[in-house]
Amino acid sequence: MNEEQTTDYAIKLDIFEGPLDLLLYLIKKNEIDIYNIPVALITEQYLQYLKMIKSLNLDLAGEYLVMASTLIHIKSRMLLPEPEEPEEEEEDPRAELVRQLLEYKAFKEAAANLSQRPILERDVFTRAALLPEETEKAPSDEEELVEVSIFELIEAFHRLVTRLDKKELMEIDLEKMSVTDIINEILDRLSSEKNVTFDELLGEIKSRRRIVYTFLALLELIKLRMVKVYQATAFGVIRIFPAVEMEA
Amino acid sequence: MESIKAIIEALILASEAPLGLDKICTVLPQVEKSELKEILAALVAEYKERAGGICLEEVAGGFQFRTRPELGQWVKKLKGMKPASLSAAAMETLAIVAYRQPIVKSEIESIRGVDAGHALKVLMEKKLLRIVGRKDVPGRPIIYGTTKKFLEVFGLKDLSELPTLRELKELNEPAENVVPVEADEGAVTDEPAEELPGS
Amino acid sequence: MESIKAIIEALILASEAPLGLDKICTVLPQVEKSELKEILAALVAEYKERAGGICLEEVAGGFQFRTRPELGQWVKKLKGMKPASLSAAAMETLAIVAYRQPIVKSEIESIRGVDAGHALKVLMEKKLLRIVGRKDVPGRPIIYGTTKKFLEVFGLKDLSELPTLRELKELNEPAENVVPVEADEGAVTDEPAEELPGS
Repeated sequence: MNEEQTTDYAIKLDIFEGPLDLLLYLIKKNEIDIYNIPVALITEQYLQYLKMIKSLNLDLAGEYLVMASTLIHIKSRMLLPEPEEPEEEEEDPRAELVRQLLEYKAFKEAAANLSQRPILERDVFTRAALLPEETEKAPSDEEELVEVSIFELIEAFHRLVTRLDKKELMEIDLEKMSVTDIINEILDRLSSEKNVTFDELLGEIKSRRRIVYTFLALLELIKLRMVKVYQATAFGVIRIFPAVEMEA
Repeated sequence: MESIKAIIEALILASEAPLGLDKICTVLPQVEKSELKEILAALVAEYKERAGGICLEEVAGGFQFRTRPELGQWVKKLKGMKPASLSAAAMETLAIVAYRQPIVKSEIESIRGVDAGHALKVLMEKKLLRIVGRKDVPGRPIIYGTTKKFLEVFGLKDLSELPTLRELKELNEPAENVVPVEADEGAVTDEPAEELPGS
Repeated sequence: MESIKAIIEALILASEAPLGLDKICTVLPQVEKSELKEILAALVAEYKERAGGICLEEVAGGFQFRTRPELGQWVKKLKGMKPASLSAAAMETLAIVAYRQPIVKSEIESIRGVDAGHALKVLMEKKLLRIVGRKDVPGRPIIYGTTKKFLEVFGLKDLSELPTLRELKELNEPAENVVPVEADEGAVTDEPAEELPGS
């Protein structure tokens, strides 16, 4: 590869959005028909590009290497001799890649179209000032609506846990969520029924996971002293009562 | 009639988000919905004809006063700000979600060919995307969709206003373009193909 | 002249504070101050004559679009229906309860490090939280949990649909995919590492 090429690639380095983007660039640069890609040529140029990134000691995302092996694989398949009598119509080894490239290209163009629209806070603006009536407190209706997203909720939680130490962090794992869920179920049941049995809590779904979680939920509730658990005889029915009366 | 128009105008100005017809109906229950629609259309036309600095536009299922797009540079000068633009990665991810929603992360990644985690995070922070649920498959991955704010930011009435993906249509018209290439032809040669196959 | 009028109009709409003449001058230095004054006066008169829902008023040393005072009652009616958003304090408190329920106030406060009384009250008023019982310890503190309405507001089927911290982390850190990849083709998606946050 000559000097000029190197510079050419170097400039492009961070503007590629991934292996597909790089391939589209190579296809355009070589004025290649996307439906009939000369795989050997493109593979060679693609690998040159990767080599250059490595020589610059830049991190190379794994996806680029996956694509490199895909290209090499396609190239080798295309070198296979054609079967004498093609039993069924064999698919072009490039077909899947072409499909992927076309799909990606379509979305790249869609993204460009979106950016060309008049964008709020870039090209168009709305009223920014507070109106006098906005500074007054709005009369509140009895049924107030709330507009927040689940992402804001988890972001808030994330902020908090990052302020906590590691030990506490460990407590909040995946399981905890589901146990929490079951704790709520149990509390709901107990607020409508005076008591429930362990079996009733399990309901129809008696998966291992469900049993373990229900058990963990009960332990948690006992620890919190929110329920009392009774068993009349050994191996008898486990019956769960609310420890204190429930409030709405 | 004339004063209802004035009320609607005031409501639109006072509303922080695009003001939907339903909300106007709640404030003015005595007026027929069809009449409100007519008045709104008349207002939009009036501002358009006037060609001042303000236009009344229908976005994200509501009406909103906005500055005319051509004047953006002056407003930017006033506000002295750098345009907060989205990275190409974020834009591509946004486009994929917009057209393919509801969609999970892995589907986005298989289209773009790269990790989408960071782009998704940015788009969620900007409230252009939201979590719409979880897919009922192993791992129960999060399903993403666009928000009302997405429509607002890009000035779209609703999702049907998105231009169609032309390329994809071509792609779906099957076979003839993609498949039937002789297995050996063009395989060994390094030359770029000279002729475009009959498309 | 006509287009300068449009620019000024756009500037006034987009300005956060009443827009003063001096500011307009900085954006449009090529226009004489006296001319700007004339245009502004003409604009004010135009809106007054039009007698729509909007007026252009000179307040606090600047110009601002406002709703016509006579229409205030309608605007108030609209504002009464405005969906409220939650303060950061309320949001954090809600998040703690959502992920850690059932939970008592003192536990919330030990996580947030500040008093949670007000936030809890707000969340109860908005019916996002409920009292699920009392802890059987001295003082019998109230135990909080989330409500059905909480699920509705956040579009969740049940609490297990709450995104996990691990999923958020995935979005934060684009998968570390530097170099070593086996030659298995096609697979572009990264399997998220199965690990707990913070480990």
